[in-house]
Amino acid sequence: MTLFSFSEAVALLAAILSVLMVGSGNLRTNLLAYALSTAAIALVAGLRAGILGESHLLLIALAMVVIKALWVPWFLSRILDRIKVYFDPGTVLAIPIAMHTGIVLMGISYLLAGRLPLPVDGDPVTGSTTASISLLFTGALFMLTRKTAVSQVVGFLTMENGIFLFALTMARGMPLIVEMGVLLDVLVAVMIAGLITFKIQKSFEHIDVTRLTDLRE
Amino acid sequence: MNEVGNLLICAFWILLGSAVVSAIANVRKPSLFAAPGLVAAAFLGIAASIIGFDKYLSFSAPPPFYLGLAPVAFNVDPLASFFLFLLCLIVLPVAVYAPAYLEQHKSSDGLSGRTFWPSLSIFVLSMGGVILAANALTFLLFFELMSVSSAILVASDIRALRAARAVIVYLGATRVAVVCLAVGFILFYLHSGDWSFSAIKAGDPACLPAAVLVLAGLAIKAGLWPFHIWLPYAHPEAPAPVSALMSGVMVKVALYAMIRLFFGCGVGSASLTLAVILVVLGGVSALWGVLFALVQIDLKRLLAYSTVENVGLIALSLGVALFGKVFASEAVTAFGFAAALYHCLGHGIFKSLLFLCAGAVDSVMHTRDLHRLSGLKNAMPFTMVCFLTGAIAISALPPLNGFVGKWLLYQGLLQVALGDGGVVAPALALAAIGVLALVGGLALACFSKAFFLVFLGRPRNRAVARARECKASMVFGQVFLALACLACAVGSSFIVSGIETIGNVNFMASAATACLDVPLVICILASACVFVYMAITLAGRRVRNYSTWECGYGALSERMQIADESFVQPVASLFRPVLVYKLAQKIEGRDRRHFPEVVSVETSMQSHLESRFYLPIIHLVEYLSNHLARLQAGSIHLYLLYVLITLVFLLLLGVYL
Amino acid sequence: MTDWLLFSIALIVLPFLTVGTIRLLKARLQNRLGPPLLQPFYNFFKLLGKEEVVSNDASWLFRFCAVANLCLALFLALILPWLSFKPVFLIEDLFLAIYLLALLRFFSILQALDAGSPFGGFGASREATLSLLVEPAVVLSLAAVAVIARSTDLGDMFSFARPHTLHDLTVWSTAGAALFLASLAELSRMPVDDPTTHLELTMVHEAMVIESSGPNLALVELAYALRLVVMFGLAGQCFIHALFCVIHPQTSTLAIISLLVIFAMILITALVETVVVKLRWTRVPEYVAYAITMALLAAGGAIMGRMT
Amino acid sequence: MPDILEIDMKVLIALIAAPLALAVMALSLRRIAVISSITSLVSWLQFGASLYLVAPLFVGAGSPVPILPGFLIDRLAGSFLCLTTLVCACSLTQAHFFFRRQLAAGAEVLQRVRLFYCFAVLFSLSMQLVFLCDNLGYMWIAIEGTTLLSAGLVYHNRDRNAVEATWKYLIICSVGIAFALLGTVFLFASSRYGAVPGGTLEISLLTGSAPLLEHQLRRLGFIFCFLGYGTKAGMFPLHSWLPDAHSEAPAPASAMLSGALLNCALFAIYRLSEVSTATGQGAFSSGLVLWSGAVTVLVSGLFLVRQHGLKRLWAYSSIENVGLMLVAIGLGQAPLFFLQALNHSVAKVALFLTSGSIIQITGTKYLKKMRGLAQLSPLCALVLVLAAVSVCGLPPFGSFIPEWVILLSTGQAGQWVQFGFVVTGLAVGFIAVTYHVLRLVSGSPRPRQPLSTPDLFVPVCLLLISLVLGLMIPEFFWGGP
Repeated sequence: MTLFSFSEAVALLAAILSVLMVGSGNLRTNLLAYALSTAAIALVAGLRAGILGESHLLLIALAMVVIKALWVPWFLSRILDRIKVYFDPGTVLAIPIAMHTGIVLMGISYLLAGRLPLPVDGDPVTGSTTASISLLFTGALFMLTRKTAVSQVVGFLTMENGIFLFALTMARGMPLIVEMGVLLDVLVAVMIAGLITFKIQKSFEHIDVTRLTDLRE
Repeated sequence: MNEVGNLLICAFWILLGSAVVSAIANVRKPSLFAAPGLVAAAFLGIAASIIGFDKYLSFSAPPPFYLGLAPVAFNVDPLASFFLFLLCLIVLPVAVYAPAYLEQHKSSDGLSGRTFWPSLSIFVLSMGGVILAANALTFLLFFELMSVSSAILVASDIRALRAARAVIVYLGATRVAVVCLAVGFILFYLHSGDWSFSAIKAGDPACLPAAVLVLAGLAIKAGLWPFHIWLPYAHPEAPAPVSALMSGVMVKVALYAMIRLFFGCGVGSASLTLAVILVVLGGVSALWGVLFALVQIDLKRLLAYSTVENVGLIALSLGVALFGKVFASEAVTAFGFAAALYHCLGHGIFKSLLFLCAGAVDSVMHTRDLHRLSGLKNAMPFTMVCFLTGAIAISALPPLNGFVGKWLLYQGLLQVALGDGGVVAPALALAAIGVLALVGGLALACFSKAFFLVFLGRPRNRAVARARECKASMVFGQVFLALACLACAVGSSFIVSGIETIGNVNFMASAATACLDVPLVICILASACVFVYMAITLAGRRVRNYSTWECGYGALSERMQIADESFVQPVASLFRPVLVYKLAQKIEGRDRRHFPEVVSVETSMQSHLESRFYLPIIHLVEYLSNHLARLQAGSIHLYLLYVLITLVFLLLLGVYL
Repeated sequence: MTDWLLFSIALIVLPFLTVGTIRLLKARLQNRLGPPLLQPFYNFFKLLGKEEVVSNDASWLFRFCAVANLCLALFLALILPWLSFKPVFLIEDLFLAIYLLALLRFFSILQALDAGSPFGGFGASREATLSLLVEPAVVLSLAAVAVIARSTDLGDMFSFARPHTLHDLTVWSTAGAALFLASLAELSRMPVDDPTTHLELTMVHEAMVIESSGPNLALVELAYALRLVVMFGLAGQCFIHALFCVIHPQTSTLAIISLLVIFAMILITALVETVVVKLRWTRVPEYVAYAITMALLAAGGAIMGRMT
Repeated sequence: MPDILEIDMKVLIALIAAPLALAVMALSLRRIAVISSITSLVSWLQFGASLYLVAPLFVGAGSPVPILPGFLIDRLAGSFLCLTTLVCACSLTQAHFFFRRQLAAGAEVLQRVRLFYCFAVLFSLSMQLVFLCDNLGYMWIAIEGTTLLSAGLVYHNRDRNAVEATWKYLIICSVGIAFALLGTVFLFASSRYGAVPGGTLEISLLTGSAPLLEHQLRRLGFIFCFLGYGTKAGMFPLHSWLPDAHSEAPAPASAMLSGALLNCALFAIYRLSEVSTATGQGAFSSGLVLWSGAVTVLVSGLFLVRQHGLKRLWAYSSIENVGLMLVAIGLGQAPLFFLQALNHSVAKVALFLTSGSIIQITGTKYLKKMRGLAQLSPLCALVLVLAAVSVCGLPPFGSFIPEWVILLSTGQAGQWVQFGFVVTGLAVGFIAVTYHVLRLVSGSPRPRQPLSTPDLFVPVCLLLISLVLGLMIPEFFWGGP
């Protein structure tokens, strides 16, 4: 097994971890699964850095581990502790069904990935492409089926991971500053979202976003 | 720049200046600035239109002013001069009348007080602009300005929700009109590549959709059936001077645009369709308008519906003239054209007169409800004579100008019947003559009703005893217009020959009008009346005053007079299907046949057009809006789902297109 | 000059005579003795000499309208070709005549309403309704005549110098019928209005003039009589023209015929008023429909005539 | 004339640095009056500076001027830069009056106002950066930055509605923008297939080598970016966050959101559609933009019929205008797009600022409870009516001309269905706005006395600008259709 195929496997592992994340109603478990999946993607980035010899990828992988895999889950779990909400108050779609849907979506991702043109470098990247599309789907699924504000943030971050992985695969050589900027934006977004989650709990005494329907026509 | 241009520019600045000054100056009476400004501008306009009557000029605004695609350009030609003259002629008495009216009407405080005068100046200015506009964009600029300023004027009594409703209906109708006009002008532009009116070939068969759209837009503004619904809402709510201007001039401006676009160089093979549309819409609106006018109980609403009638007559005349153009029949064109323009002038004068009279009554009695008015004959003698003049004129009775206009139309129709247009055109023309006769009879009934309910009979309302004639300036406005009615009739052959110069048509109509010789009729009738009156009074018989005949039962109560509904009931029940006329009687009591305790009769009517045509459209929009609003249900999951669905949709499009 | 003289005599005599004749004929048909033939004439002068009572609520319009109506009726008599020997007047326009008639109605309606009497009000309401029903019939039938004459000058339209073809026969006769039927309604005769009942509330004309008295009433009655004879004469002229399409009598004969036709109409009116009952008000439109149908026939005939 | 124009870097740096300094000042100074006066003064200076910067572009040949790698300024960007600074200057000036009244009425907390100024100046900075970016990545970062910073403005009131609106705004826009990032990645990938070795995100390079871009990836990239920035612009059916956010933010912030932020997203869409057009296969993308614009106009017109909040009403009207601008972009007419944006921003800012005063006067934001404004404050009612008229595109105000030209161009392009959509949407929208405004103005007022006096200096000035724009726009502005 070459290093490259190992990185492909890790990418798929990240996708599978995120599908598993859909299978839990416990918010802290979700965060853990998310953190592991992000770490896996960071690992993919690191491996790619090794394979391609692009040192700035290593930097990105490092930043990712620190910010997205460590700080964000920590920050969110602290918020969970503060507001004392640990479980989703009931999902829109039953949890097992959501997870199975995730698996099906992964299959669809595989089909879609096959349709994309190969990258110019010629490496067979079906695995990581599948993983990234699947991560996108899973994130969207998570956002759509979960009711708490924190789950939505996690879903959004999962989608972001998918995009990152995709950029890593398809668009090798994205400028470092862009990647860093994106990371910064994500960081700020999570901070703001966390603050607002806190505020939602204070104002509404729940963080169930399906019940935020005062503003409507 | 010649003197006409200078006069017009002068008038423009005076109007703009008085608008700005009356808006900004923090004085008790903004009318002190605005009314003299309007009068001065009207004089300048009259001078310009008389001097410029036989001139063809064009000028445009200086360079920094530009409407994006076309300059702000104006054109002076005989047709425009004619309508400018009409505008200024009406503005003059209205400007004199308005200050006293507003003072008496107590609507000069709050928003209305501050906006009335600036809006009035802008309104007059924009009507002038529409008349002089030389290209589509200038036209629309002033057209919208005219609509908005008049809407603000209609909303003068903004506290009343009725006024708000009127403005909504009015602006809605105007918007649809502008949309039609805009689309039509754009289509014209795509054909000709030029925004100026002189390039528009409305008769070109390729431009037929554009021409029909423009016609529809103008018909909405003119208040032709079935687009007239805004008129009876907007006119009653506006202050009387504004109603006078709207009804007397503004609807004419739309008709003016029809003449400008469809007559000039625009006659072609497609003009026949336009002529048919005009004739049919004109005929129907004449009948419809006068029928609804007859059954109205609000004096100004009645006048508004009568405007629909008269606009119909003018459109009918235009259709006839267009027929003449299409079939190259000089006599038909001459009579039709003369009828249209003469009636524009005539109706402008007498409808303004009637609105001013109605305003005078309103300002004295504080009601326009015909149920609560009557017996003002002794309190307001001048207003009564002026209203009578207007009523005679608008019922097309000789010897006033209304008659001359209708006479020309009859002659035009007869010329169609005499001409060689197969069987259909003459038959239609004779049918139209029949309809006109019916319209004449209805108008007579309508205005005799309006006149007697306001002025004749015994007072129904105690306020009548306290009523006094309105202020001298208001009387002046009315008398001026009444005399204008008479002058217009006396000088009819002169005016008609002027109209023929405008239309560049055969001088047949003026010759015929000269033969009709209205002055002679007036002289004979007047002298005969004087003679008979002298004969009767000089005989010196005693005249004894006594109570009205009450069958010997003692004093009649003032309610024992014929009321509005009972007067029109025979006619209304004749036209029951059109008016959706219903009469609900209620007689209650233990022995209800002999000792009724409660007796009430209520009549109701409505317009099928509103209930069956316009309301469903509004309901459709509301239905769509309600259902769309469900999309915005507040759930963030739903919103996210929309994003994803859109994504999938776009991806499918991207893959398969 | 002679025709002016003759015409003046006819203008003065005929109105009174017509009303008197109708009354006399009606009385005789109903086996009554009836008033003298010249009773309307006597009445006129008697009324002129009487004191006039005017309502407290009436305005100057009340007396003005009576005067104006008489003048209008006289003017109409001058311009409408109701006698074949009527001399040419200055203005003889068709639509002017029709609308002067309308003006006359307008004034009579105002007069009826001025005092605020309930009777006057009902009369006026009915008069207005009748007039708008009758108007299309009158206008259409005369317009049809104008079409075949190719002119709206009444003198030209009713000129015997113009060639009369057989085609015009239908137009003239139907126009005449329409005018006659319309004038019965217009002038408030049976079957639309019964001028002899005792209840004014059911009437049109009598209800309208209920407030008039003395000289005022005299003027009103004279104006009415003039209108009556002029309308009958006009309808009669149409029939004479119809006749003229077939035979061509002398001018002097025509003069006598025109008088005879008026008499015939008087006779018919008297007969109708004896035989027929008054229609219910709601059924009046059905009656007027006949007049309008006749007018439409005339119009149709005129257009067909143009074709051939 | 020099071939490449020089941009005065000092002024540019000052332009960028000023907001940062202001933000620090807002957090450190104590007195709100000082903060607000300095901020409004500096914002006007910024407007002047941007005019000074951009003026050379309009004098010369007008070729784009590179500033730094990845940053570039051309005529369109320069125009939008000036517009954005103008909108921010007006809003911040009005904010001075607005918060003074709020504080006087005791409806405001000092700390929040301070934060408001901090967020507002940073927000304005990030909006200005959007127009200077030549790099899709930078542009993405700047636009996401505007989302995050303006979330602070929407959050300003901190009540339940504000929290809800902020949450929706943040999540939906972030998801949308995430798709835009994906689209950016696709575009980058598409450039690696021969167009630019190693790939590029520079828009000028992408446009220059457009025909060589990998077709399928480019199209996917366009779709994702369009979806993302369309969400940010409030295109139907992605507009769901917009009425909430615009109505819950304080009036000056609403004005900035509506008058400046929407332009940023639309500018990004315009840049992308430029790239698509340059490939020579732009029919799909321009058709897509045109259609979505037309549908947006129609639907928002219908949405306007049933409204309950004053600022929500104007928010939907903004969506309608976004639709119009999309149509202009779809027709490929940059000057027309800018003209529409300019007129809309000027009128809408006036309207939102006036609405802020109206809400202060009547003490409610619900249309149902607002009655008789004509009695409460005649001047305010008049300004509201005129501003509404101006927004609806009636002459003599400015919006009339771009709307007219948009219709004309749609007709010239032969797109009659879209033409019908736009015309119907505009007519229905106008009638609906008229209805609501008249209901607001007429009737007898609920609170007998106005709760506050309006500050209408800024709106009146903006209306005058709109008037001038309506009467004095020469044809060369868009080079003739």
